[in-house]
Amino acid sequence: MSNPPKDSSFLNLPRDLIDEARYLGKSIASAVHNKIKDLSTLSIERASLRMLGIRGANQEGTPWVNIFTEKCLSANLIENGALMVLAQVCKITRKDPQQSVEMVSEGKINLNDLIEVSNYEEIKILCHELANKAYENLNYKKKERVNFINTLSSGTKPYLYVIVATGNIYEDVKQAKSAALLGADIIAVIRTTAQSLLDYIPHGVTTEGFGGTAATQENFAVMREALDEVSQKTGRYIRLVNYCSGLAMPEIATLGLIEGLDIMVNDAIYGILFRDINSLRTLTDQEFSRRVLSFGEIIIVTGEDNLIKTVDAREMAHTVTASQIINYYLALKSGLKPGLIGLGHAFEMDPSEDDSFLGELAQAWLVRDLFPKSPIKYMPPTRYLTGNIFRSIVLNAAFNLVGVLTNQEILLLGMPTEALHTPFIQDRFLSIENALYFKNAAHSISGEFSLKESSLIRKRAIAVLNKAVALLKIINDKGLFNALSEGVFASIKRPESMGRGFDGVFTKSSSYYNPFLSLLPGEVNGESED
Amino acid sequence: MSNPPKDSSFLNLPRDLIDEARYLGKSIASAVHNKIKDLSTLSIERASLRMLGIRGANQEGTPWVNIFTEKCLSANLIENGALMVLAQVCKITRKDPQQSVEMVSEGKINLNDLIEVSNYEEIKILCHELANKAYENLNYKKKERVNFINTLSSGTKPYLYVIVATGNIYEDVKQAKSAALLGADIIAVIRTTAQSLLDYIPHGVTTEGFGGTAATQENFAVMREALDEVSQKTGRYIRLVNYCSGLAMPEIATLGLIEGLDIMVNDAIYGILFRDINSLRTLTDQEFSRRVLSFGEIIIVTGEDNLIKTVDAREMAHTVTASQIINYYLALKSGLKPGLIGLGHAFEMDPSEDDSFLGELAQAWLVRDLFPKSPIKYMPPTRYLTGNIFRSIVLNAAFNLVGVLTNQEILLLGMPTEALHTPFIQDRFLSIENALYFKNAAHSISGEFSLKESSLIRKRAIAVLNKAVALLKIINDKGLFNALSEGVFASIKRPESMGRGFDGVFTKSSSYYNPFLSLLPGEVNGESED
Amino acid sequence: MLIKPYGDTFNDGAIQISFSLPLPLGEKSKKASLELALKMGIANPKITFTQDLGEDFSFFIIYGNLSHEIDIDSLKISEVKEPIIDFWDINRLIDEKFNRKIVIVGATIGSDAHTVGLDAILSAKGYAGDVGLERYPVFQVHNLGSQVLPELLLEQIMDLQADVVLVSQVVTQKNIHIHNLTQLVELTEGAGLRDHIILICGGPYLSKELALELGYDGGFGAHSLPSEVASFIARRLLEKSK
Amino acid sequence: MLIKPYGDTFNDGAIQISFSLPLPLGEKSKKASLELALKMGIANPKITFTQDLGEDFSFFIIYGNLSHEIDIDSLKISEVKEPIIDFWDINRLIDEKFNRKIVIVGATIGSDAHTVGLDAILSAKGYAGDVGLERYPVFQVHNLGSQVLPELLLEQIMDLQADVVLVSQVVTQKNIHIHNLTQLVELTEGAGLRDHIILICGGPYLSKELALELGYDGGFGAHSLPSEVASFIARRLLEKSK
Ligand code: B12
Ligand code: B12
Ligand SMILES: Cc1ncc(COP(=O)(O)O)c(C=O)c1O
Ligand SMILES: Cc1ncc(COP(=O)(O)O)c(C=O)c1O
Repeated sequence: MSNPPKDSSFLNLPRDLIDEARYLGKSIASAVHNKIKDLSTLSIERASLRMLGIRGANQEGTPWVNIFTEKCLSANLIENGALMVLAQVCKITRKDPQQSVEMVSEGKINLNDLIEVSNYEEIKILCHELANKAYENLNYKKKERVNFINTLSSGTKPYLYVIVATGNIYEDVKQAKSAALLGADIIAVIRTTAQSLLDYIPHGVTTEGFGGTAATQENFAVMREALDEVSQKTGRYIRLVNYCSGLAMPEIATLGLIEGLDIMVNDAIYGILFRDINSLRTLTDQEFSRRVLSFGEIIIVTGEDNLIKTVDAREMAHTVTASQIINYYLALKSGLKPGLIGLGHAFEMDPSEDDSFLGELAQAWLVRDLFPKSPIKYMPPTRYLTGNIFRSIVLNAAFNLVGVLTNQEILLLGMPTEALHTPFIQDRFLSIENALYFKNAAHSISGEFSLKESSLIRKRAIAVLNKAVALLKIINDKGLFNALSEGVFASIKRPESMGRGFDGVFTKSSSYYNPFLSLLPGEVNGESED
Repeated sequence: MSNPPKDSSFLNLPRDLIDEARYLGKSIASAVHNKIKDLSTLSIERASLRMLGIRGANQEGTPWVNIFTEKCLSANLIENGALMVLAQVCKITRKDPQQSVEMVSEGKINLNDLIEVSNYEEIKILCHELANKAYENLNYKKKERVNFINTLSSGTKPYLYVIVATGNIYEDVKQAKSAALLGADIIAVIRTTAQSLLDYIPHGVTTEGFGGTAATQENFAVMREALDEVSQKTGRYIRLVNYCSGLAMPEIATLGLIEGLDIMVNDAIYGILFRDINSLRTLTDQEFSRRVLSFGEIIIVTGEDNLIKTVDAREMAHTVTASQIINYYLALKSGLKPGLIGLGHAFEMDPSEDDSFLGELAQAWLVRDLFPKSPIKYMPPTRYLTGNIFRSIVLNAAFNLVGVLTNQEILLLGMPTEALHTPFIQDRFLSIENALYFKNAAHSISGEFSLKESSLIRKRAIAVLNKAVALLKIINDKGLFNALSEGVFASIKRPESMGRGFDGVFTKSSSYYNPFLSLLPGEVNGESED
Repeated sequence: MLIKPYGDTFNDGAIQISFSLPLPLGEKSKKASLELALKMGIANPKITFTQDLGEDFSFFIIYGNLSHEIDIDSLKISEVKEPIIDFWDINRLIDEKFNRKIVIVGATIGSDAHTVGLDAILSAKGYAGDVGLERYPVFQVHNLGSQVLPELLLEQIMDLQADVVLVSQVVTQKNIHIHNLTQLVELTEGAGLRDHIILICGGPYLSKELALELGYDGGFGAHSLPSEVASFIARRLLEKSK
Repeated sequence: MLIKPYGDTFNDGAIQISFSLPLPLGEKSKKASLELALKMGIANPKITFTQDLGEDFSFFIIYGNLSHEIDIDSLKISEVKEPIIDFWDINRLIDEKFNRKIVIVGATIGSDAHTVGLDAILSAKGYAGDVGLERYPVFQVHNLGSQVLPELLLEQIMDLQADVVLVSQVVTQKNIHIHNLTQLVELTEGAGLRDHIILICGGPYLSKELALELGYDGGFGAHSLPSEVASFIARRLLEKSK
């Protein structure tokens, strides 16, 4: 999806400053990796089960994978890895994994009876076989999907990204198809509030969400089918997005892979800061999640826009840059190639400030120049929008132009009614029309200018990068975990041993085995640098 | 009002091309001047009477100045100049000019009895005295006005120009004051349809116009007073605009001078092309009008936007440039300094065309670079606007940004309801808000960039200028009058001896005398060039 | 079936309105704006934006849920659009019937100087890829241009022995178009001509309904195509000559 | 005096509306949109823009002249805004009366994670230049942050012996806020606490009217200031202790 941008060094940033930022990012990411490499989490175990194709839930809606892993936990078997337990059950019952999981979950088999994994090497081989078969299956499905995509046009950049968030998957489908027909390239289904706090994936097709629609495997499938249909109608492949975040992050990644999602909002730090999820948990989960997404060639987009939603966006712009660097090197560590790492940022400075438009240009070019091989996801103004829908359209126009001028790859379109409600069907039309105007009418604009050496935009970008490097230094010195516990981002303090989901983190025993850890892509080297 | 723009040669246009355009403009203007220098018109004579302060109308609303000049015409006295006739009447009646004009008009004195001007030299002296006194009066009032203006802030560039056009001067006043309070710098009162075809100035305060409000001396005064009041309230001097065009062009210029207008829409060719006014009539009238405006230090703004309202704006962009050159050199010939010559142009390319935004940028920079000492009046998109008010706001935002980026001095603000009706009170608010955003948030943007040598924008600007020069060559070869009769502009053919108001043109006799012709400022030299 | 506006849930009635009031911004004008919304049948009206416009005016944007609904099955669609007759058929049919050119006179009347719309219909170039009436061999078109006074147009109708008269009106402020259009009908009636000509008006703010009301044979609004006008003329001519 | 919306002439009734219909764009939906406008009391409704949205939806912009009018003299303005009590007066008055700190507990409840509005009221920094409740020496503020379940909040109210409870609700889709706010009232009533605390809610889509209806003592909508909230609290505390 990402080609190198037309002009990859518009700002002419000091080379040594960039190098320092990169060096620090790499160092921070390595330290994180070293700290988490011996950890796993309940959600990673559940995700691994889902990789095998396990699905469904009991009468109360509790997913089988949750019940199964809880039972592994109670039986003190979890540190071997849920797949090893399952393989042994399969062997005993001679049933397939789905049936085996259900049997355990329903108490037909008591894991306490297993005590420990016996016939270790044999079970390991069985385990590997199960995983390998699943992997091949998924690989085949992925290739099928790529073939399907290749029968269609891929749209032109910047891709227009709109959200649907009615709470009802069937209304979402109508709104998504309408948007696609009107010119949207990417549809994101927004999740119902606080799904990220659920330590499981809800089950089934859902029609009642608040501020969004539940992310379930079944809802993914409904939307995917609808978008495939409309893709075929328009001849343009319409990409599907959901959130890979929260306590169930690795499972969502897996479901995204299984159900053919194209892009996932996935940030290494967001859950820690904004959902008070334990830092060990999130950083362990994100590595596994990203390896899954890498396998699926699913683009991630990070969430740095959130860092400037509650503080002054001009003053704190450098935190966006620092976080992008960290996200980027963590992603490389997790096997994502630069072209799959979408860096997020936003147009959120106070629009009433003198030269704020220049500040936005500086920020947009900065991220463009720092990550020349990666897609950039540009978020529209939200916090300074009001119920004056006409003014919102003006600010969105300014945003669209900056997006086109600075070669951002993905424009998340701002809505006239941002300050009022999740989008109505006509709001998306108006936003697409707004963006399409600039996309066409200013089509070649990014190649027209050079920046004067003395320009305010350049000065501003360098100042931001300088502050970002200073922050990265602090983080590198302390280590990311300590830095988070001291509140380096958004002044929010997140101690390593507090926060949601900490009890789901465990240290892998020496007999832990999860074949996906070797099947899934690993760290990306070399290619990352330019 | 006009300071040199920050960067006067953004496009780096070929010097020889600019020089050629200037040379041709000068040559065309000289030829026009030579052709009309022995002509006068009924409207110039009426304007001269109005310069003396003559006002009022008979019961039917026919202005005294019209009746008087018609009587001069019937009595074959007009070629001496109406002021000479009036001076003689004054001498005979020992009444002041106003009373004398009324007496003649009411038939109390029969001009046929005069047969010819007797005591020529004595009358000439009297005539000069009358004019001189009037001139001194006007000069004094002008200085008073300048003093008043100097007590206030003058606003910042680009000036925001909005129209009022309710048809009712009292509604216009409300709308104008509201706009001024909300941030408008300049208020233009749009005229009722086809006032330009009236060979007189309507009389009195009026409340019923169609698509605009009658331009009358009394309406001018009502609006001026209202704007002075609101200027004092905001501390920002609010400028007043009306149209100096049509068959009564010279009289409107005079009324603008008397009533303290700041800017007048005044184009040397518009009336010929779009109102089928005779070319000799208009070109003679414009010279006198501009000398009056020059005396009043009233800025003119030309109407080249009209040239691209009915034809393809991309294809015919060079006609705008050519016409600007002609208007500019004719204006210099009429005593206007570069700082008083506002060149008009517009954002009117088909917005659905690829890179049309670049085309607009090219055009806006071209006019900016060609006339570095002059204000530029930039007209917003109109013809491609539809009843989709939300989209109109987007296009107006694009226009506002181009205006700020290219250092246009005067932005005539586009209205969301352009395709529907003359502006409602809230439309102006929304447009001002739109423009103010870009004016503040992109305040320093014009100094940030340079254009790449290979840029499409530069290529386009040079191509337009080349075509304009080619057109100017043709016009220079043929002479403007012949060129107009052959339809060089907008394919409209206007033969020299046809069109409205031709019968109001006459050759001045050797005994013609009009003291204002020596009192008013004459050709501007030297200073015009850079 | 009963339907309402839709925002994101079937029949939620979601609607947006905006207007100004001749009142300064304050509790009173806010209340007045909500009362108006309620009178319009908007349930739960919410003022999402207010702006004092100065000079005792204020502006409001309101969202709410419309309670009115429409039974779409009961809607009578005035009629099916008259189908377009093909260019060649028009020429053939008219030629067969009349064996002469049909004289068409067009003008924008009164003080109106907007010619683009009329030209779009008349000039050979046409509009939106559709050729204009001048291209039809059976039509002899006289485009009199802009700002033609109705009296003058009447003279031309008589002099040119027009079969069809096309007038354009774009400026509508204070209903000037109604005034001009009515005057023309009265003049043609006064001259005993009305029944001998096909009288058609057009313009962005005109509609067929209004045209008929004013005594015209037809009326064409925004985005009309020359071929629609040509078909209408052909159909009428043939009907009339029956 | 009777007034109507104003566009450019007194009482012209000029109004703009827009909405979508669950119908494909066509004669039927156009007609339906006009019928709705007429039902709303809009005379001369003119469709100025239509757009097919696909999937059997269409969008309309309509202008027209509202026939409804409002007698502004008959409007009852709910009441004059309670005047702001000065920062020092609040501290003095409360200190004199209670001679202890007033315990204030704040949270955004349910799954709502929007804290900016609550923080604007509570945090020392405040909002729009107006200091927050934490700055008042007589208030002891406990900001519990976001996503606090009503049950949990109840526990905290009891543990901290709160005098005043401030809850924020920003997400309103499918009326989740009504649900959450009602639940909290019921819980405090159930625990016999309701009469001992001052219960206040706030958020951009809340209003005083709605708050009272749901059983709250007060409600604060968009653009509320901490000083307004502080004054309200002081006034209520003093009234209650009488
Ligand atoms: C271009 C234009 C001008 C040009 C006109 C050039 C020319 N030679 O025509 C100029 C700059 C001269 C001009 C001037 C004025 N204009 Co003007 N102008 C416009 C503009 C931008 C576009 C109109 C246009 O060309 N549309 C394109 C054509 C193809 O569309 P159309 O006219 O709708 O025609 C189609 C149909 O309606 C139909 N049709 C039209 N006529 C006929 C006739 C027949 C017989 C048939 C069958 C069909 C038919 O078929 C056509 C093809 O589909 C509009 C705003 C807008 N965006 O619409 C304002 C607008 C029409 N103008 C307006 C005004 C007020 C004026 C002025 C009166 C302002 C002033 N006081 O100075 C002046 C004076 C002109 C005068 N004396 O009449 C107002 C009218 C408001 C109202 N409803 O009353 C508008 C809406 C702008 C505004 N918001 O204020 N204008
Ligand atoms: C910033 C923001 C966020 C941030 C929040 C960060 C944070 N820590 O608060 C982030 C990015 C996390 C976020 C997330 C979401 N958001 Co949000 N968000 C916004 C945004 C852009 C600004 C809100 C804001 O900060 N306003 C500034 C404050 C100062 O204003 P305020 O809240 O109105 O507060 C004032 C008054 O209301 C009052 N007040 C408020 N609370 C209280 C309490 C008391 C006691 C009192 C007295 C007064 C009071 O006083 C304050 C000062 O005057 C709005 C859109 C907008 N422009 O309004 C959307 C918006 C509120 N979000 C929305 C949604 C749907 C979400 C999500 C649910 C989307 C999703 N499914 O992922 C998520 C999930 C969050 C969750 N679980 O609740 C919707 C809500 C739609 C609705 N009406 O239901 C909005 C309107 C955007 C939209 N159009 O879709 N969001
Ligand atoms: C990076 C990121 N992750 C996830 C989410 C979704 O929020 P939640 O975690 O409450 O589902 C968001 C919301 O915008 C986000 O920006
Ligand atoms: C240059 C110019 N003069 C005059 C006018 C006014 O039109 P009229 O001549 O009909 O008054 C316009 C209208 O836009 C104009 O552009």
